[in-house]
Amino acid sequence: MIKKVVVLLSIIGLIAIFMPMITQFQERENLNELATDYVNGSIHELGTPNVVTSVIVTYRGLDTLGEVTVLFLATVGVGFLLKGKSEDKIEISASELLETTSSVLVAMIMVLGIYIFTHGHLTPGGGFQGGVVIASGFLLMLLSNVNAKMNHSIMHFVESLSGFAYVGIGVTGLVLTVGFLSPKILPLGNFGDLFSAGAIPVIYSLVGLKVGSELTSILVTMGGEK
Amino acid sequence: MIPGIIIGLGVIMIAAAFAAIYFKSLLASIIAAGVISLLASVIYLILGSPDVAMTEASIGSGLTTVIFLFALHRVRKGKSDD
Amino acid sequence: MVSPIYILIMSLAVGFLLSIIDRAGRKISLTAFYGVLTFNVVLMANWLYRFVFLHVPTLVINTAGFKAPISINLELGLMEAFVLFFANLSGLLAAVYLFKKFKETQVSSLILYLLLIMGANGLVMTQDLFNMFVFLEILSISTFALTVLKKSRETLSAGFKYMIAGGVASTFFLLGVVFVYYFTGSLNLGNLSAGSFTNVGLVSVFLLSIAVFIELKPFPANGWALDVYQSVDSGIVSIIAVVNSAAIGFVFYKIMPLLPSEFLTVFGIAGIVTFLFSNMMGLKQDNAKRLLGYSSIGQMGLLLAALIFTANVQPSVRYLVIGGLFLNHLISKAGLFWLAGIVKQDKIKDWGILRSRKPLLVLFGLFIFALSGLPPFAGFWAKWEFVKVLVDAKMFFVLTSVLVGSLFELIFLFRWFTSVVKNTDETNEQLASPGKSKATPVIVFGLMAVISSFGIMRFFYEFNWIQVLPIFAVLAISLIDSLPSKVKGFLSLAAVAGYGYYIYPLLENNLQMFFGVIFIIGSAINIIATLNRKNQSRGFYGFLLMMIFSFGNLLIASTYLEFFLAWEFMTISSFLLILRGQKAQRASLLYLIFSTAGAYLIMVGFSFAPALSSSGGALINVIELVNLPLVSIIVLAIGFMIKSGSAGVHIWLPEAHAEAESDVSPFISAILLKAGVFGLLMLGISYISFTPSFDVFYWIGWVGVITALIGAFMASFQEDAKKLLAYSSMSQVGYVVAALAMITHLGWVSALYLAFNHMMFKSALFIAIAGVYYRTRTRKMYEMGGLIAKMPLSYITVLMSIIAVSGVPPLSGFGAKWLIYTAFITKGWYLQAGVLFFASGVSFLYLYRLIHTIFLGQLKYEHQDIKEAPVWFIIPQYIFMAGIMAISMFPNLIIKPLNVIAMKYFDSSIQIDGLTVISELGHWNGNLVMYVTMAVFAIPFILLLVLKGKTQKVKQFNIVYAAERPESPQTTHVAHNMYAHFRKALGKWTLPRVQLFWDSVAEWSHTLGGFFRRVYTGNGQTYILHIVVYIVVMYVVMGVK
Amino acid sequence: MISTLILGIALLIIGFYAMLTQKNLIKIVIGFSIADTGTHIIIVSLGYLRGKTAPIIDNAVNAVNAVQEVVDPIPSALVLTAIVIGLAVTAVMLSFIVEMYKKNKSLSIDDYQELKW
Amino acid sequence: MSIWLRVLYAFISVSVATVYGLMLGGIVRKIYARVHGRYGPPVWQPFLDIIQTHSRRVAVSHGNMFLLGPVFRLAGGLGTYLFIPVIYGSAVFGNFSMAGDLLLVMYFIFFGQLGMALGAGNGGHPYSPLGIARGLAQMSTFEVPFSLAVIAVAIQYGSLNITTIVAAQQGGFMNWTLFTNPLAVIAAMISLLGMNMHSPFSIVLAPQEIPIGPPIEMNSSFLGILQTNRGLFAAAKLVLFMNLFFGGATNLLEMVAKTFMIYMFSVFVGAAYPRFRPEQSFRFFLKWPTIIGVLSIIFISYFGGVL
Repeated sequence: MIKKVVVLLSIIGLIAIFMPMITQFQERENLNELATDYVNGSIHELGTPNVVTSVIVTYRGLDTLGEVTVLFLATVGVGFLLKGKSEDKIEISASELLETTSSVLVAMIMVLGIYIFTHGHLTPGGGFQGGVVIASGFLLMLLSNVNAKMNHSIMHFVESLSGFAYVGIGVTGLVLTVGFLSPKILPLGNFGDLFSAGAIPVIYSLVGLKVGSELTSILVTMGGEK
Repeated sequence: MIPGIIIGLGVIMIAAAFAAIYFKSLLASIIAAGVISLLASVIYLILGSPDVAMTEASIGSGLTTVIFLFALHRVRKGKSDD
Repeated sequence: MVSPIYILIMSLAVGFLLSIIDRAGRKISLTAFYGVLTFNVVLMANWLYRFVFLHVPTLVINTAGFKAPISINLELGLMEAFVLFFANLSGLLAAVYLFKKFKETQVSSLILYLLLIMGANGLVMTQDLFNMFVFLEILSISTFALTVLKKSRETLSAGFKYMIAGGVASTFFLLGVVFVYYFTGSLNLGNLSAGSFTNVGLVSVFLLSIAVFIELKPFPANGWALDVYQSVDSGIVSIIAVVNSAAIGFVFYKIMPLLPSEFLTVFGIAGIVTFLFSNMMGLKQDNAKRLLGYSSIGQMGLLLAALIFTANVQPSVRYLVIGGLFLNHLISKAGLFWLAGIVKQDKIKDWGILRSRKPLLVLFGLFIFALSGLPPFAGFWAKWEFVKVLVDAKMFFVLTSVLVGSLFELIFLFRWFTSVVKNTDETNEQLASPGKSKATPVIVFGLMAVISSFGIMRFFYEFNWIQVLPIFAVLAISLIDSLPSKVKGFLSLAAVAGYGYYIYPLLENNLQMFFGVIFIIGSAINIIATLNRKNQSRGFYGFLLMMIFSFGNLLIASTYLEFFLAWEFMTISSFLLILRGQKAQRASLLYLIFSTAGAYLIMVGFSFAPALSSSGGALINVIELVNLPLVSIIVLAIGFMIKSGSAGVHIWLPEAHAEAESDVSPFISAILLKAGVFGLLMLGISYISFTPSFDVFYWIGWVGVITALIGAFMASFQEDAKKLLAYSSMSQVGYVVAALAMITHLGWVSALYLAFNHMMFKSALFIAIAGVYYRTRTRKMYEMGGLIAKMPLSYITVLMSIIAVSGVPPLSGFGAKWLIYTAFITKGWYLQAGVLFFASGVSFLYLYRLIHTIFLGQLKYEHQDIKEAPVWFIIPQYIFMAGIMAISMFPNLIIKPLNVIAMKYFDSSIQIDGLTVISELGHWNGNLVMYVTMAVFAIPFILLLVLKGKTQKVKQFNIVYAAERPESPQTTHVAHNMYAHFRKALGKWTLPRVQLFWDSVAEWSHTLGGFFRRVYTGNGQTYILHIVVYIVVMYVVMGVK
Repeated sequence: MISTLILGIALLIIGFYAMLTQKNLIKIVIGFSIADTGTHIIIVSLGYLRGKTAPIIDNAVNAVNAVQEVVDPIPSALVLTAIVIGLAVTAVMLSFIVEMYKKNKSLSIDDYQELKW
Repeated sequence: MSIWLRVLYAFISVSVATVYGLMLGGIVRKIYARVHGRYGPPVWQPFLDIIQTHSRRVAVSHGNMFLLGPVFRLAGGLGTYLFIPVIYGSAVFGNFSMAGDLLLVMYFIFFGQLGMALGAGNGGHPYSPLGIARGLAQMSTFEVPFSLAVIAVAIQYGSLNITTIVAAQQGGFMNWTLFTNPLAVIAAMISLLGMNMHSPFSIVLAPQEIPIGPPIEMNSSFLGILQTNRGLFAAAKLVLFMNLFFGGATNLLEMVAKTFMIYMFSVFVGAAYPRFRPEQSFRFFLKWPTIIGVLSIIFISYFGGVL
């Protein structure tokens, strides 16, 4: 009983904490200085139409590297915790039809995923979204029980190497003294082209691969695949 | 127009949130939580953040739900072992 | 120079690849893993070197080819490098510690570990708030996963609680970060300041800071952390306690400039509250790792408070306080957690097994000492400076909490230490060899503790080598500890002589010279008694020399800090000496607790002193304190009176004297107590030129006389010979304190006279009793009796000493009485004099009891074949006897110099006319008294010899006993409860009220600790509730609008 | 936008409410996840500028006066990261639960209080 | 004054005091006997006793300390006496008072008691330490009012020098401490009862419980010396009291008269009251006499002694 009252009070307290934010909320009318710099910089300096992408990949590239690392850690952590001892798989009996269609579907999904992350600098979406799409392809594969074994090892390599390559690109920036994770190691190209915006598409692709493989790993581990 | 949509979505989301809390079935709770995320992505779209919307839709409502379901499955599996 | 960003790069690159590398064999992956960790350490060491010695400017690393705030930037300055060097070092060593585990488990653990360390590095260096969030998550997730390195029900549930708490905290952190962005348009710390936030904007910094604060485990929202500390593998826990805490603590340090000062004050107080309460709750804890958990949490609270409250002091002091506390916590906590993993015993009481591995025991002691903030370890210096800062800022609540909390911590740590050293449960279990990988990190950190202490002394203070001589004495003796104890004894004697020769010219003031005689010569003579030791007595002489040198260093201290350092060394060494006694666990602990409390008071008192620079401030004219404010005098007086065993704070005294080894007790009674007297005299000197609104010394005088009376009474009711002597010492020092409290010429002459006298007769008595104990193996007086026939030489010593104690002419004791009463009456302290008369009457009771029950009455059967005490005991006794005889015959030998000493401060109140001392009230010619006494003694003696005719010496039981032969010596020897009638007469006045008072204080704090720790229900949900409630309460307290 | 801000805060608090009241471990994590979603909505709401569109230069947004036409890209970027991190944390929490269940066969948080005081 | 002359004077002084003291003892026994309705021994009985004890052929000894006990005792008596100036202005009875003041005398009293206690302890008889324990405890309590009285006297006369104190009381009995500071005298006189160990404070010797207590094992010459001391010591104490409180004496007669009166006081009190139990005795001294002593100090220091 007392606990309930305390819970209630603490919830009221939380509401009180956020209340001033609501009552005194002023919707902003204009971009602040930093955002303005980003929008301008993205267009003029980095040649990246999708400003969010340039922020993610370039301006806040370290965050993204960290984010990929967090996901990687989750993968490793989940694997470490579950140790894959559990032998049971999710038992969904796959019909032949499902198997066949799913293989085709998986291939299509993969292509979609790759499209999303390679076009991250041009259109909405990017490495993360693309990666998830790829992972969902693998999820489908997992559920329909197609070629699961073969993929696992490849996943591992893709995961490790894409991460390594990501770091490698960052270091290249350092070596070329344009700065860690700078996209300027590659030429800018034409604004709006697929191969433009410096190394942004490359980085985002690597992020896509990395995220895709990481998420797949998580799914595989959680799903009970050995 | 837009505020109307948002309020509508908001009401559904909050309802889903309570549903997620109070549903007896964990499966239903997980689905309800997934619905929240899905609707959130619509809100992001309205708020001019298609990138976020895509991410939320795929990760928040998609993958997260799947992982929840996997975990639930594992737990259920363990339960039937006893 | 390699940029520190390579730490991130290397860790990530290797981390990502490690699972592939591992396929080529664990050896290779381990090599890469340790390679990176070592790389981190080396890199940071290099940067630290550059910052400290080359004074390079703070390094700013921009990323993505843009300058901040456009892009995320990292910074590496002195502070960062310092924290990161030690964090990485701990990381490396903990990894070495976990070597066996890492060899066996999945490669995942290596990856998690590596990225954990990387996360900590990133967290410390990054200047971007959101980036901080990312690194925080990296750190957290890897830690969460690693908590189950040892998978069990406990670790899983603890880990889950940890995750939920961490999740809640990071949610708030994220919100805070975004709100900050919303209000300021920036995420870069370089662009933000406390001024950026007003009104509703304060919510943003509130959320940000409270989230970090929650991660730092404030009381009471920290139950999850304790569970983690208790259950998780020692290697990982050491990382959580050290690396995680350091990194997150540093985040707090970085966001501090964003916070308004009201927030900071509240956080500071919350930190202090955490420190106080976790240590209080630690009192009741018996699980070793959980205890360390309480201590860790407390230390972090203290560190936070220090961060906040030192914000406005000069950088060098701030660095010392924060750096010292940090380093101390890091080294000793990691070391202790590692030891916990080696010992593998949950319960503290089972740690006695550590005794089977002496080197580990030594390391254990080292860490315990360091953690308790004892010198020379880093925590000591930090605490010293911190107290000064708090006093300057007049933050007395904080100050009190810091000191009380520290005392609690010291209590539970040393209860642990003493139980490990002294635990009497005979377990023949041997502690399994920890193996190289587990032992190395502990040893390295043990060395670090020592090196860091010397580092601090070297960089922040200018000490003469003599000030650290006490430590070197221990080290030197430990090198030759395998020699027979006699050799070491003679070497020690030589060392003391050499030391005396060295400091002799430094004792410019007569008062110093006088105490020099007591401290050094007195000690030297007492060392002779220790030559009787047969066994090797490992460690004994080291600590003995440490103590003696500290006595001397007290005298030659030229700054407050030097004095205090010597004081603390004295406390430590005497504690360790007392601890050597067979059943001395409780006694030594009690001694240490009281001494430390006293030391804290002294520290506070010194902090009040004006013109105290960070290097310790000067004691002008070597021993004179100048211009102390009243509060400082009061506090210092209490501190010194604890050491001199004044009534009310004396309860350590009887036990410590009694339980110490019998050749150690003379040092404690005869010399150690005088250190307190010396301190009080120093105070007295500063008091002369001071006219306070409140006459402190008047009350000290009362305490002194009450002490004299209580001591005498308590002594009369003891059955234990050494306890009796202990209370007697208390009583006698009470006289001294009362006399010097008069602040008059005669008062001081008498105080010093008695102090000197007491040194001689109490040494002799303790050594004599040591001899008796050596032969009879008992301290219970009723188990002895009639020993006069067997040990006549000891008897003579005791006889002469008790005459000297009681003040019966013609021996020197009368001089003391004569001087004291004259002084009291001249001063006008009549009632005090009355009490002293009473005390002096009562002292006959215990003196007679001592000599009668041991030497007179009936000899016990089991003592029929006993021999005289060994010659090593007899020699010092007779040296002291010779001294007593000399000043009895020629009191002017001592009164003249004392007169001169006191004349430095007062006009002389006595005239010395030939051999007669003339006071305002009367006169005394000790020489003539002696001759008259000799004559009146000799005449009847000769008369008796002439008149008595034939003497028949009869056998033991041939007495006029109703014509019966007594059954046994026991029934005929009046000894047990000898003054029962007196006790009955005094009724409830004899209740040990002081003891009862302190017992109940102890009980209250335990009960309180037990009460508060009930908040830790073990339920993860309750812990979330704690966090939420804590946040809400802090919100209300801070008054965010 | 204020309505979404309120919605976000509401979800955040409902999430906390769930964490504080639900005994089932999975529901606690669901609560955490709801709170997370709420947080994300809050962040995006704060980055929204009235009547402006996504910060992507295409047919709808002109490169020349983009600054006047787009919403703040930074909160979007932050949320993106936060969502991924949220997933990671959720995954680890759930695997903890799976293991805890394996050891103790219970999903009630009340059954995990062996460590206390 | 040459040292030998001084020794000679001291010898005379001691002899007189010893004889006087012993006779006092005899008189007291006589008085007691008369009060009890007996004839009683002759007043010179103590002298006979001493001769009798010394003429025992064999002295039974329990050890060296046993042997020295009586010596200490007598030395204590002698010393105490010798440090008191007995007759004001007299060279013969001036003794060795230049060696020290009142404090010396007060502490020298213990010399003999301590030695005696040790000797008795060496005897090995349980009653000795029992008696001594009682005696010491009682001594510690009656010293309280006595020392308070001494302090009051010291305050009053600004001196602890006995000669000075006596000098200040010269010129008429109204100058005696008895009248200038009566509270102190009351306190001191009550302690005298304890000091003399007469009933009701005779717990130390208490014949019924611990037959004569400390000296129980003493025999022959040992006892003789003790008896000698008993006379001398009694005289010394009385002289001290006379000096402090009753104006001292300028001649032998005055001394005898005054000390006799003081002695009679304790004798009569002793004859009138039954013996206390030890704890009663201790409590008694710590109550009223102590309070009176404190009051005397307060009066003397705040009101200059005028009641």
